[in-house]
Amino acid sequence: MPFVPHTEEDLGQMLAAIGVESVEALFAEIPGELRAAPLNLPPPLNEMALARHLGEAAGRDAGLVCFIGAGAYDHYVPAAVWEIAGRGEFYTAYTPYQAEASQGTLQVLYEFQSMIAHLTGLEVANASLYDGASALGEAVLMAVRANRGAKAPRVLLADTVSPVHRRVVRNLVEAQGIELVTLPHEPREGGVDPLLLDGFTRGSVAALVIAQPNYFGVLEEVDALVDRAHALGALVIAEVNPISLGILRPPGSWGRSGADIVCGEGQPLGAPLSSGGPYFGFMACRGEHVRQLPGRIVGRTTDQGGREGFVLTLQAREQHIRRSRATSNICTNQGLMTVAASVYMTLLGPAGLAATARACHANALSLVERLTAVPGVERLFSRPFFHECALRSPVPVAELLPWLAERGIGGGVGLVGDYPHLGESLLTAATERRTAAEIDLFGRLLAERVGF
Amino acid sequence: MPFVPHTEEDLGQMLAAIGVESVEALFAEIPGELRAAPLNLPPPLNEMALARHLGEAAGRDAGLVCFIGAGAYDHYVPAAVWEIAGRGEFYTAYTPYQAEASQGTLQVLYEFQSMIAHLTGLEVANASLYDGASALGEAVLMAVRANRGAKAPRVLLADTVSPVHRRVVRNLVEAQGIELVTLPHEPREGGVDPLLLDGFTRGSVAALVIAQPNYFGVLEEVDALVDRAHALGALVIAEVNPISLGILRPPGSWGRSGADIVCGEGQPLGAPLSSGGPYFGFMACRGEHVRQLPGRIVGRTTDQGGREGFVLTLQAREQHIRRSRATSNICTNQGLMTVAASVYMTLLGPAGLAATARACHANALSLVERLTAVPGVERLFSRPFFHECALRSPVPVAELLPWLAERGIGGGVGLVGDYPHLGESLLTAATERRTAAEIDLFGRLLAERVGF
Amino acid sequence: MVIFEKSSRGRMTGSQQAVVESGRMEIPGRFLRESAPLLPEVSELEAVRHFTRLSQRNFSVDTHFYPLGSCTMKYNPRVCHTLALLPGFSGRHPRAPASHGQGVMGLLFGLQEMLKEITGMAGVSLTPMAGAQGEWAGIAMIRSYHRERGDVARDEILVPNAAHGTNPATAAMCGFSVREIPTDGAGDVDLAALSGAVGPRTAGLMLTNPSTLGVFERRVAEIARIVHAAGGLLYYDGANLNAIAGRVRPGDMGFDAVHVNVHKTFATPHGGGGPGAGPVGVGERLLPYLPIPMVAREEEAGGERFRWLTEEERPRTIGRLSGFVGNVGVLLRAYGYLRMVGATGLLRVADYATLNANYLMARLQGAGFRVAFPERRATHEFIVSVKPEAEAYGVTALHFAKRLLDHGFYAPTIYFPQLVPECLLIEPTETESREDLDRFVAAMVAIREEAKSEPERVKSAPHRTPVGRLDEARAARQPDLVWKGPITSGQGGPVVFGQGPEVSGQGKVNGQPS
Amino acid sequence: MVIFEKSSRGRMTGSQQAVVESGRMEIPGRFLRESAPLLPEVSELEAVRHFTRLSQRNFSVDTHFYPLGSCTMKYNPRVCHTLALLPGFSGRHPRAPASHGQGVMGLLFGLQEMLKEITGMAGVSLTPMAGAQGEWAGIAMIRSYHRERGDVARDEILVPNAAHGTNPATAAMCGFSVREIPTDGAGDVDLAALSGAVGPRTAGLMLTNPSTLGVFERRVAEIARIVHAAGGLLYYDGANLNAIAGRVRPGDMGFDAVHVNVHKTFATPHGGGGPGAGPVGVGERLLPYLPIPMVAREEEAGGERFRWLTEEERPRTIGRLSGFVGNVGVLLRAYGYLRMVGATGLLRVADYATLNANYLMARLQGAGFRVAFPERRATHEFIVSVKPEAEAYGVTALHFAKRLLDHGFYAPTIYFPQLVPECLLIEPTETESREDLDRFVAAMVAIREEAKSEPERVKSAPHRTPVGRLDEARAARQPDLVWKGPITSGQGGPVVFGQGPEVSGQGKVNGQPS
Ligand SMILES: Cc1ncc(COP(=O)(O)O)c(C=O)c1O
Ligand SMILES: Cc1ncc(COP(=O)(O)O)c(C=O)c1O
Repeated sequence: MPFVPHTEEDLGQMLAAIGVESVEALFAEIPGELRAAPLNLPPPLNEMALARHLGEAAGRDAGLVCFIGAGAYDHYVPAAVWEIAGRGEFYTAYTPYQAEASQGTLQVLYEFQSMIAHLTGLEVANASLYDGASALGEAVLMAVRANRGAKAPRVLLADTVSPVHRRVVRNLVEAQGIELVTLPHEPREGGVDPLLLDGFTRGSVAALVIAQPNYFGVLEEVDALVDRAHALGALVIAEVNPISLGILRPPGSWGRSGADIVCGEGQPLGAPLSSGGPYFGFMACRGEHVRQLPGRIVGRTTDQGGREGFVLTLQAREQHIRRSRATSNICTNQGLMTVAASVYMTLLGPAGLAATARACHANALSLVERLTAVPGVERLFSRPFFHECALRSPVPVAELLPWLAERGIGGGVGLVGDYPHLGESLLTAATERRTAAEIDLFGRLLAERVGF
Repeated sequence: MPFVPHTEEDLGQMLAAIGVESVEALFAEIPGELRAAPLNLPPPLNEMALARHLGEAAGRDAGLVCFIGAGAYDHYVPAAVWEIAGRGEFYTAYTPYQAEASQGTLQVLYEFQSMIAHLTGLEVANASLYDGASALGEAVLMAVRANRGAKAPRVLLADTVSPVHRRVVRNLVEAQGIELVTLPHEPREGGVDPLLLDGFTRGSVAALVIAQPNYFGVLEEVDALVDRAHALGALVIAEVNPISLGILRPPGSWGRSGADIVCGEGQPLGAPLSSGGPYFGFMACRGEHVRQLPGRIVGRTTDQGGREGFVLTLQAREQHIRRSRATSNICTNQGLMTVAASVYMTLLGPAGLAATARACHANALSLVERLTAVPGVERLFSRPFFHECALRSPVPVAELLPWLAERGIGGGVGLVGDYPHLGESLLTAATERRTAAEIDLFGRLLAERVGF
Repeated sequence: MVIFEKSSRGRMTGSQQAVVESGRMEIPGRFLRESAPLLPEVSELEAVRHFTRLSQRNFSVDTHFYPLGSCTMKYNPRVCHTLALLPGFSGRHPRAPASHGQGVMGLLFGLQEMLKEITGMAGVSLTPMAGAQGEWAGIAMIRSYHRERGDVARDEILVPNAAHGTNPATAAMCGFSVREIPTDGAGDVDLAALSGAVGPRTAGLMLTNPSTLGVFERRVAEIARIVHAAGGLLYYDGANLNAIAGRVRPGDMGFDAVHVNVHKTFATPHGGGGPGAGPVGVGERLLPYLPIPMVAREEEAGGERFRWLTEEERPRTIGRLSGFVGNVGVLLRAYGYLRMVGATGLLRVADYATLNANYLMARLQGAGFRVAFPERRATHEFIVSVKPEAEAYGVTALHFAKRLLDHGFYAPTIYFPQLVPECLLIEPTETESREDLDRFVAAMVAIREEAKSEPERVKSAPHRTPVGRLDEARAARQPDLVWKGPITSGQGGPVVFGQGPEVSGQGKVNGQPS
Repeated sequence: MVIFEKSSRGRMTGSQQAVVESGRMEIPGRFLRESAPLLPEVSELEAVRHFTRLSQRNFSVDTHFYPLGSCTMKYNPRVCHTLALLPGFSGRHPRAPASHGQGVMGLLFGLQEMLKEITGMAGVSLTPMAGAQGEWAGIAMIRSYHRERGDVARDEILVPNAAHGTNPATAAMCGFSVREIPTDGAGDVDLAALSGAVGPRTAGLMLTNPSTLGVFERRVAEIARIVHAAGGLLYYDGANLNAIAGRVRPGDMGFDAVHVNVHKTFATPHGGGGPGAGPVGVGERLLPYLPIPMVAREEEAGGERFRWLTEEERPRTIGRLSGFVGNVGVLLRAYGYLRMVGATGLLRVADYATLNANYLMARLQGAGFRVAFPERRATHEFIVSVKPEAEAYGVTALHFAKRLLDHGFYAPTIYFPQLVPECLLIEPTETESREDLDRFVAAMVAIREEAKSEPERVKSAPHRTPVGRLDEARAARQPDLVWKGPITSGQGGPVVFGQGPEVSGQGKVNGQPS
């Protein structure tokens, strides 16, 4: 039997020490009628057979050149990232409850918080949430808690925020009586018109949620949105793509006073795509709101000898102390992914992050240029975009995408399901990994399919 | 520029500290006429581009089911082996000259030596040589040094030892005036007839070299060979496959007094096939010969406080001390591969090694049964074999092998080049990784090719 | 020294700089940042060295015995890590078409089926990203269930007072109020109190069994009857499933919903605090409400075909909990583990986890320690109370915990559950050897000896860790959560790292020598 | 505690047990072993934990500054490791057909070409498995050359007395006798002595340039003329190529054969003592003798095709040195490194390696240390002699080296080259930052201070390593090379591991804090 070290001799000696005849006797307290019949599981495999089995499965899924985005992006992950994050000392440690025996994890988390804060331009950050979507849900809950001036728990949600994220938010916050109001985008521009906010009265809105770049890849007029939201007494929650912050203005400096809470999907920072996870959510906020932050927070302190050290702190917010009055029920978060993200951000540095962001943008421009050269393919929106773009498709996207996949191209996602008024349209993205040859192949295939 | 940390400011400050104007000035002692023109190397790639480039190359070589042996075998390597051996602390350390700062490497090497000694049944072992072939060369040199009773530096080499190994031995020892005499195999049995040794007079032979299993996969009559060689006053050098020692009798107990020097190719113990390297050679010997052993040796000792610790020892044999009178010129050996091998042997343990050996043997039996079911295909030799077998081929092997490769089967190697008298024949092997389905596919393809 | 202090303006890892081939840029200046973010600027060597050395400042399962109660710190098979990172898995975009997802979906389907069998439930969704999100999904389903039946008055969730903090926190996040149920002297739920508490406001009960007190709740069937009779449903917190997997199934105990922590029972790593995964299973009644996505299998001409179930197909689902599918990479690791152990292996997991706990309890008891429930069998964990030692020598559970670090052991969970004073909740897991358990006993005895002879040494522990006892109060009072510059106090020298067990005055300490 | 002491009869890692499906066995009993070999019997967790903890007992480039002269302990890019282990590379059998080797052969061909360009040679063979085997190949080629010309009296190889031990050892293994050439006071080869030594017995000269004295042999062209005039050939030991790669080529200096240590100059790892690789390059005269296999490229209809050159095609080759091809996996790492740095990058390697060495030398000199050749420029390494300190305080090079370990630095090479008394050969490499060099200077100064005030503390160093000074004499006198049972001395407690720099009495030590 794998993984159990006991020899027959161990077993005998241990049973004797306990004073029972058999292992069975240790389960004597379990009522007999609860005992299960032998489980019907597939026969066990040794490691070699498992490797073959999973290797075959992985082989079936390989081979797409990825132009798909919609919230997860195919970035290059430097080899050192997972060589380090996969080290047993990080990989097999628990949440760092015993600080003195967990300085490695704790210091990385502190450094992670610092990087996230610096990247977003906010004052404090937590040590991760599950993923970008659930982080947005937590941000909405937090904003409602934090905004004591608001008369109602009403939150405005731009419809340019990822449709899936909006659904997750709704699922997570609905039970707490929060009202979510959707703000539509301006149909030609693909962003939310800041003037829409003038329709609300001061104090009637707890928070506004916007995304930059938004789901369409488009850049929103964040300055005006922030200023108008603040004028209403609303807090601003910004959902951002961390790679874009290599070149885009950080939410902390949007408008006159900046966004109040920033969150996002951390996947682009070193997490493999992995069919959707594990990724991580990050969250930063103004210092004044720190006691409303959900999740773990690490602080720097000193030991008895005055040496620098790190501890979990402000735990009074958390479920294991505050129980039903905690800021969130989150316990296990996505620790290891933040180790990877910290190594990733360190390896890239500010110049590398900017170069990656610029390469994504440049490749996306080439991609859009190439695809819109195909007759009938055109941009849906006029606003500038970062590394993803919504295009009108002359053929049904639900047929186009499998067709492209058969030819090795992951073309993107369709928009019509979530935005019926947009008709047949394709959301497609390019990262720094995409080459001119790949972009050209995509273009040629699209032309072939469209009939040119 | 990758990997150089200096900023412009560092550069300026450092030049100032040295008191020169430019880096160029640091090279002032190099005569101008020796300066090279700018090198013509391919343009640099960043890590992402390198990964793509090498990924494509690796992809071109993948996809053969491996029935090839001939000295390197396709064993399963448990995931933990390279997860551990690849840890930076092992991977990026130097030869452990500063013992106190290298206890990790040193202790593993001591454990490795112990495992090799226990596996071979000899008393001492070194910490690795380059590979199996060069280890055999070193063994021959060592035997000649160690056998002071022999009247001439004559060494008998069974022709069932790998032809490549024999060539390497010849290349390595020829300059030292050693005479190599080849002993032919018995044509129907595929092994060396011990009676052949009766043709030599006592004292006329310094050493006998035999392999178990031999190049044909066949088991030699090692007991009789050892006893007769010892009767001649010759030392016995045994080249062995370490996996086979999971079930085969160890050289230390061959005949009445056992082999004197044992060496072999360590690849099967956790080294990936990797087109031929890095592998490692192992070597063990009787305790009396330890001062003739080439290569690094680690010993256990104590520190000032009586704590156990490990050091490089008996260094007076080595080039950095003894210079031109050293037992070998070897310096850098194959350290990391022995870390992998130690983890491999530890994970398998005696039971696992035996199971692997038995599975190889059983699969080889199935393979031979399946292939010899094809008309015209038959075993060349009658002696029992371990996991590799020589078969007569009804079609030219030089055409058969590429044909099989096109269909995803690496069928083995031909023998005719090295043993012309054997005619069209195929040396084919099976490890524990081969499945019934793969063996059957090989059989079906062979039948198809042969015309059934 | 944090990475920012090793940073130097303009230093960088050149091999990681993307090349902007076309050089095109069409983002108007007003969207662009004016100054670079304050990220570290170091060389690749400095980065690798910094984080490698940080890793050495951790205790972990791969380096230390880690008997952290309620956390199941067992061995995490390395092969599951390497396989989950195979390019075919790690490179697959979550929204890649089904044609390029049959491999991973087939495995996830297999995991759903295995978890159904193990939990005795009618359906499983893998999407929750940790135990607490699994709880959330379970309680949300219970909420939907009552709602759809028009049973809107049910606004209370019952939780035993020994429960983990996530239980009440989850109930509250789902909009329920929480009512605590006391525990009786033997560690079981107080049935009388439970009977008194249930009623028309009862939406459900959350229960961990074996409980966090390290005992099996013997009258769980009775509890289920009481709650069900009152119209409530039962939620099973699967954090302790390791003790009984294969022997007892939550479904057979009467639970309507359950989560499992794959990062406990199914040997996926904790990663210093995640990622984990908390698949949920439900009985027939809650089946329509399971969160999506889930994998469906269809028979096809050429064989089988897998696909994601969508919201449209499952209109009564509580919906999505994450941006995509959940922690797929973690689930693949759990799949791998389950395939390696199989049904008989799983039984042995529970057997030996229980054996180890009972052995360790017996040995500690034999050595004179007070265990919380001496008349009960330990499950896979048990509680020692050092109240006697605290009273006699002033050496508390915290002090024992910190001093254990000096002996090369991670500390057990302390002060949880809160019902037992000065408690250590000890869970050895099945992957530890008898020798290590014996060493742990020796360390506990040695610490108690020291508590008598040299209590200050114990109280000021740890002494052999990279840093000494940290000032948590200062951390909370003057939060320093983000690096802004060098720490002010100049007294501290460079940090000593990665020390092992100490050689104590009298002789040997049986720590974890290599 | 060695792994055997953690072993227990019958314990095993079940997931690694092969399944013998057919159960067939046809080996007669007399060939089978009677008892199982004494290998460790531990669980997978114990194995992982044991070796993980052992790893933490090492200093390494990834954890420490490692200024080991003559060894070029630079950063080893992690990506080269992960790429060399790609299944397509790692799974390829060396005797797989050429159809399944175009990928790797193409890369090896590319490496051959790059090394030709870097060394200025006419041909390169990649097959030698380390520097010493490269030397062997070079000297064997020189031997074949003279032999084929009938020049059989040439039985002497000249070697400067500062040479690395492998040089004379190699010459002897090739059947030559070795004649040492003295070094002059400035660190250059004594030309008069050389002129006196060359003659009809001279087969060749082996030279390292920059030499192991840390200086560039300025009159190398003159040396080449002298040796060539006498009918000898010149061998270049490329261990120090890092200092001049891209600036000066051995071929242009007049060498006929050269090896490079890819595990030095081209950033492949040392692995605790290998595997490395020592490709050899030669000028036109020695071209026919290069060891095989080598990769050839052929133009084909559809593009290019690669194949191994065989003995038949190269009848004058010195033949094969290994069972297959040499250390291909190491060569792939070197290829990767070279492709990342390119020509300009390689120039910068030499530039900054030299800058770092000269800076460190200047700073140490400024701090009052004696350098061996103060009037010369350092190359990528330089020598400090602590003879003054040894005379004044009895603190030797060995003591400095051991005490540096306490400060978190691996020690420089000591007592080599043997010409300089109490020497430390210091090679910082280009991948270390100025800050680390400064810290090293501070440590050296601190040790000298301590040598004055507390010499015993320095002489008994190290104090902060996993073990204290080890008894090497005992190890050699009573060799214990193979585990047979527990070590006898019972005094030692468990070993303390992985400690970092010490906080010294007066205040800070600038070690390598994380
Ligand atoms: C009893 C119990 N319930 C629930 C949880 C929460 O699980 P998770 O941390 O995966 O969210 C834990 C985790 O420690 C636990 O021990
Ligand atoms: C100057 C010099 N020559 C030769 C060698 C031998 O190289 P290798 O260890 O790769 O065999 C070394 C290695 O230390 C060296 O420093």
